[in-house]
Amino acid sequence: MAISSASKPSVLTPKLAELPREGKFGEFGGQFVPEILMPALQALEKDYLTIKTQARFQNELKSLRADYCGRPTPLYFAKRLSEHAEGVQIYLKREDLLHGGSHSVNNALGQALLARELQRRRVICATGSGEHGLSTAMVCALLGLQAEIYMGATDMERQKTNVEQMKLLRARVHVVTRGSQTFKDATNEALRDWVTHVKDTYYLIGSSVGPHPYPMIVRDFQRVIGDEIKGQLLRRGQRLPDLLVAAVGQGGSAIGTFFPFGQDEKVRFLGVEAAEAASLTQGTVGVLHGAKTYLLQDEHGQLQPTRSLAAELDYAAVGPEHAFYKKSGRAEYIAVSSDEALEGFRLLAELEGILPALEAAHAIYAGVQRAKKLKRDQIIVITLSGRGEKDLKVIYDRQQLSGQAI
Amino acid sequence: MAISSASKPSVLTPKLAELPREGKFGEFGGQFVPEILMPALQALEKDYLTIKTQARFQNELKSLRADYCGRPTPLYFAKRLSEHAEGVQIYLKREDLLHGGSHSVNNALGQALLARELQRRRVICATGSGEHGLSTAMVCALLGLQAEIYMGATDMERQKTNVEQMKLLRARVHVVTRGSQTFKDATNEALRDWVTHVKDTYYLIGSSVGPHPYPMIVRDFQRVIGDEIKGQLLRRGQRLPDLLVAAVGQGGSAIGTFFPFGQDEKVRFLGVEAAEAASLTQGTVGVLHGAKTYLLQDEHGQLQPTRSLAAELDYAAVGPEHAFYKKSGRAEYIAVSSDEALEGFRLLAELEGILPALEAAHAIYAGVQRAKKLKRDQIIVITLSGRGEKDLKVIYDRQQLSGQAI
Amino acid sequence: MIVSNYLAKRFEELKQRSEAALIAYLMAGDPDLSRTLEYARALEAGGADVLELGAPFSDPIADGPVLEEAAQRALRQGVHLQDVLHIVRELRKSSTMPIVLLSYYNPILRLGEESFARRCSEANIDGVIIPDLPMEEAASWVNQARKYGLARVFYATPETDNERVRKICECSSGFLYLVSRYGTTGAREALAETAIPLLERVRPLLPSDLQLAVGFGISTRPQIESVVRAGADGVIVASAVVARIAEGITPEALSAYARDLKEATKRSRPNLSNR
Amino acid sequence: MIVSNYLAKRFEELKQRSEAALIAYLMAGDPDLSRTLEYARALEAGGADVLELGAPFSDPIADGPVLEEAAQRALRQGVHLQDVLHIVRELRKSSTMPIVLLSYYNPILRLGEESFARRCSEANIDGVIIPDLPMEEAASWVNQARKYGLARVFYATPETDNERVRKICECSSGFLYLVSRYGTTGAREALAETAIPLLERVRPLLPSDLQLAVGFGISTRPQIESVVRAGADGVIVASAVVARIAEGITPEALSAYARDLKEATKRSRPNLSNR
Ligand SMILES: Cc1ncc(COP(=O)(O)O)c(C=O)c1O
Ligand SMILES: Cc1ncc(COP(=O)(O)O)c(C=O)c1O
Repeated sequence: MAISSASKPSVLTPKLAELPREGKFGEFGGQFVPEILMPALQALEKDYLTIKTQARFQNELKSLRADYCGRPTPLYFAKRLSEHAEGVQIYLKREDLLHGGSHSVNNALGQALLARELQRRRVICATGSGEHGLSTAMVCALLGLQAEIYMGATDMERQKTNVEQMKLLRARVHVVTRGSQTFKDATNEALRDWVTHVKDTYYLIGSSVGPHPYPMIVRDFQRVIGDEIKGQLLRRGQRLPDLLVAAVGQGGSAIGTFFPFGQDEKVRFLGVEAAEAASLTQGTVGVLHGAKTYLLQDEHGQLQPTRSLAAELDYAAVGPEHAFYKKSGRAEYIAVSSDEALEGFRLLAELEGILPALEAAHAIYAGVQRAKKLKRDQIIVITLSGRGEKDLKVIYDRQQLSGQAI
Repeated sequence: MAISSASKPSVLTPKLAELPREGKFGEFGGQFVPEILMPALQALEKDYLTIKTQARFQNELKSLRADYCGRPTPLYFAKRLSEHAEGVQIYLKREDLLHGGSHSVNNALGQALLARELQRRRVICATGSGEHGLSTAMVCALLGLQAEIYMGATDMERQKTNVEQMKLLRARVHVVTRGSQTFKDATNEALRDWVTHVKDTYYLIGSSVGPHPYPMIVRDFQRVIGDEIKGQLLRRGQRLPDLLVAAVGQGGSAIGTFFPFGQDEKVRFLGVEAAEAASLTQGTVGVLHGAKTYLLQDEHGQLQPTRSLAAELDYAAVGPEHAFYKKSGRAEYIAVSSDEALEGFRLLAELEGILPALEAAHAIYAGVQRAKKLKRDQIIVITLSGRGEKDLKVIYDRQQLSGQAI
Repeated sequence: MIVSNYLAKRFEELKQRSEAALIAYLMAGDPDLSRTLEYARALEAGGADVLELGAPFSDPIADGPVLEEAAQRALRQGVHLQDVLHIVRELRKSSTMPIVLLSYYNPILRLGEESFARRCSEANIDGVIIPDLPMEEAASWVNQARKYGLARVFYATPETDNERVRKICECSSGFLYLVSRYGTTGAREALAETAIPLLERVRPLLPSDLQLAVGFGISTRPQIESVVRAGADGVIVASAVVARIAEGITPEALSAYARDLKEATKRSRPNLSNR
Repeated sequence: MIVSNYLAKRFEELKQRSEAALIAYLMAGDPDLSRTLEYARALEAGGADVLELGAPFSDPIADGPVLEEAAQRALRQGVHLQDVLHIVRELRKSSTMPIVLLSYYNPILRLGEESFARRCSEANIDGVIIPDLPMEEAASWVNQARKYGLARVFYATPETDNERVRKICECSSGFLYLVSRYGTTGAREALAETAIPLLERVRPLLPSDLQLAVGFGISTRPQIESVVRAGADGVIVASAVVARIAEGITPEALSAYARDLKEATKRSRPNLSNR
């Protein structure tokens, strides 16, 4: 058939489906969960696909995105950073200016509206740096829902102010003292809560991970990042970017950045992991928290500890759609160390007066390095997924440790 | 003459001049500074009035406002807060979403651009909560200027994270251990620095205070708040608001909110001071830091200590244009205590999922109280001048002190 | 279709005796491999009918604290899937007690479904339970399990509607694991309210060659009596056993505990031989 | 126009003797009122020609640490503008030394310009210096000062261009206070580079009835000699005196210090009588 041969996917453009087939992106994704959750997941998929098309839902989402969250976020041409990177044009997508301080609210808002439509007044989530917990607490307050937030004791220690804020927003914060006491364990606990309260509780997953339909839902709510980038460049009379760069922890902000450019073959994608938690660049295929994806695991299939400075990147798995992008070659993934990320942080602070989240600092560092290899007129967009205030303590402690300014 | 009689000012609309006559708003304002600064102030007035009209300057300002700072900020209809306030329509002007977390960057950016035009690479400022210092450090990094920031030791203690951020932005932070070690003393020190380096230093005043032309310059850079509110309401098909509410410390955000509505007689203005530092509601006329205005002073003309929880409101004087608004009756000013402000904070956190700066929490509290006295269809706009992250420590300590959640 | 031998036989025998099966759980390697062996023999001696042997996994999302901590103790011993198979081979030297292995999916996937199935079969394991592998994801596993004669134990829960139960039964063999409650594993005082209605709803949907075992939160004789009376072919006791081991129970005492529970499986069995 | 008496006479006498005026500063009430009186008498005994008496203010933006701390000590004593006038009245009982009062503007405004001027005049004060009142803001003050016969001392600085110096001179009487440097008050080792060129630039612009006194950072004989040689009619020594008082200097020793400085005002005076 002529049409199908014309749309024959090249290596660079595998079929990126809006709706994953059988809950899968290629071989990745799926629904590897206890039986008790299956009916809930199936209902969620069905309800979401219906609600998503409702004008009332979309209008409310649109209006709160604009007036509550602060969308569209600017696409900022970083002049001094570009000069530093020898003339490539670097744009920053300013998700750091959103309510709550990161892209995380895009997703939390969308799902909280969904929870309200589904008449679940109890919302649970797991959080790493507390960013997703904070966003969840905010939108739950906004919509009059009760938020219950699971957070590892280790993460709580390093991200105290986020915890204080959640409490001021009247969320209930549960300390997780099991396992490595970080995000992975908080997720285990949230899943256990969900298993127990699946009838009346909405599980608000913070990124494009977990069992289907979550990766799809989160990506749908985060794709506003890439959609805006496209519109903003074109409205400026620019062409499409040559390269999109985004940090990948679980991968929500990155998939939101990349996805809308999936069919634009000339736009390359660079996902940046923390070297200390590099599931895509150093991991192997496995199943965790409901999805088949790349994991940091040992030869026996046990998950391995991660230790990135950036709490949100400190996770042994990654969203399944990225696993698919990697395997198909659509995106390239590289790893950047915590020290390199601090160098990215320093660059952005000193050249642009912007303090990025440590997560985003990984992308800044990688973007600048890559920029140096590109031709002068090329366009790079880096997703500045969050602001750095939450990381001050971590950075400060690190400075003390190394006895020097970063 | 027909024209002049037609524009005869009523009590409610005294002549609000763009350019104060002889540096004065009515009897207030002026240039009460050491002789050594007079030529600099006169040159600044002249240069500013020229540069202000230059398209290149305005374009750069406009573009950085949009892409760097995140303007326009949303005008958010606070549904649950409105319901709580018995049906009056409350809108929040979301200056808390700006780069740096408050309206302060509007002014810092404008003046830093001005400093660059004037070829001053050394920029000094005084800061209270550190908010203005942070904004100054940010825009100086952006424009490649050297920032030197004076901050009282007491304020440094209560606003540590702002100090850390300024340092990461490579600003030099000078601890002020003289006097009461708060903002007033930091201003004294900044003035002393200026007196010493007036030839090559730009003094970047943080609010609509100080000698002419500063109150005018700051107001010009802050009026974008009110200009946007007007445009946003009208674009929504709304009429002009019945009441504008803004916190008044030195008065920059409030004057920026009110000024564009100066000639709209039906729009009332409510300025909200901290009861612990209420220069307009409890002060008397005097001269401090270069301007004639209302001061908290004793019978001998000595300045009195203030002690608001909100560092940026904790100042014994106020911008001269507010003094004029007060005396002419154009605006009403009331005082709200720290405890009441904490109640405002709680309301906004729990009903809207927004943590306001303590300064802004004063305005929230006052706005909600006032709303309860208004008719259901009235429109109130409250300027949410900043976000609350900077205040977490203060709130936390207060909770500990009172042994209860706020 | 090959059926696992010991398991089907044991259920058949029990049915003859009008007893339900006592299925007792051990975490392999908790507190260490040799003691797991001792405890397994003790359970058998006490009258447990089936051993459910858990393979430790770092992130056991369906488990409560007792089983999670047991898994961590085992992992600290360096115990992994192959060690679990080793235990089974050791046990098999002296025992024909049916053994079902419980493992989360990732360690299985890491080894490869086929090679895992082959090794299970070689070790004379009767069946496999994979708590995070619902039937939708289990197509290839079901094939491997069929090929290697392993019982395919799936779950049904209070959330599983009748149509779904029927479909699950189609992929299952050995027994259906009925999750009696909302929540994770862990002993509870009382039977969940959901347990009996669920049992009564699911019972009629089962094909005759599939047994029905009830688990999650069961630890006492009255609980066992209730579910057996309501028609369960087996009861699964996991956290209650593991908690006793964590407290350092002696093998003898564990035997006694099993004996006590086993009694409860005998008393209340309705006559279902005409089923 | 009324001219303040003692001040003009003193400058006239000094000119006859080819000396410049030594203008010494005290912060009223530092460390307390009675000691300020003692120190004032000691300065007079040591040969100081004019007393510049500071009224403490909480926010003295033109002053360096020495004077600011002195002001704070005085404020802690509860000393205010009226106490300063009280000191003057006490001094006047035994002295005809010219006295100029220095106060920031706010305490004056608080009292009211007119009532302040009247009280100064009643206390036989010769002139007033207001460091934060430039000529543009001084119109009404100049009227009051004229009315009550107080010298109106304004500043000129390295930043003040010739045209502005001329205008300032028009509102001034008594003397013009030449700020020799960029910066706040406070003793320095060396004379600022700006001092002599400034003096030489301003000198020719002065009307003949206005004296020229140089201040800011002056504390040593060589400094005084330089500025007097370059044409100053007076030198102002403030922080150097106040710093000594802060260290607890005795009145006698302060007298000796004044005597030493006074010497320097005599030696190097060029003949300016033909001015
Ligand atoms: C501020 C911030 N938070 C969180 C994350 C990680 O979340 P995700 O990988 O899901 O986007 C990132 C990654 O870019 C980030 O920059
Ligand atoms: C966050 C914040 N910072 C600072 C201030 C005080 O500054 P200003 O009174 O100059 O607007 C306010 C007052 O509204 C404020 O809300």
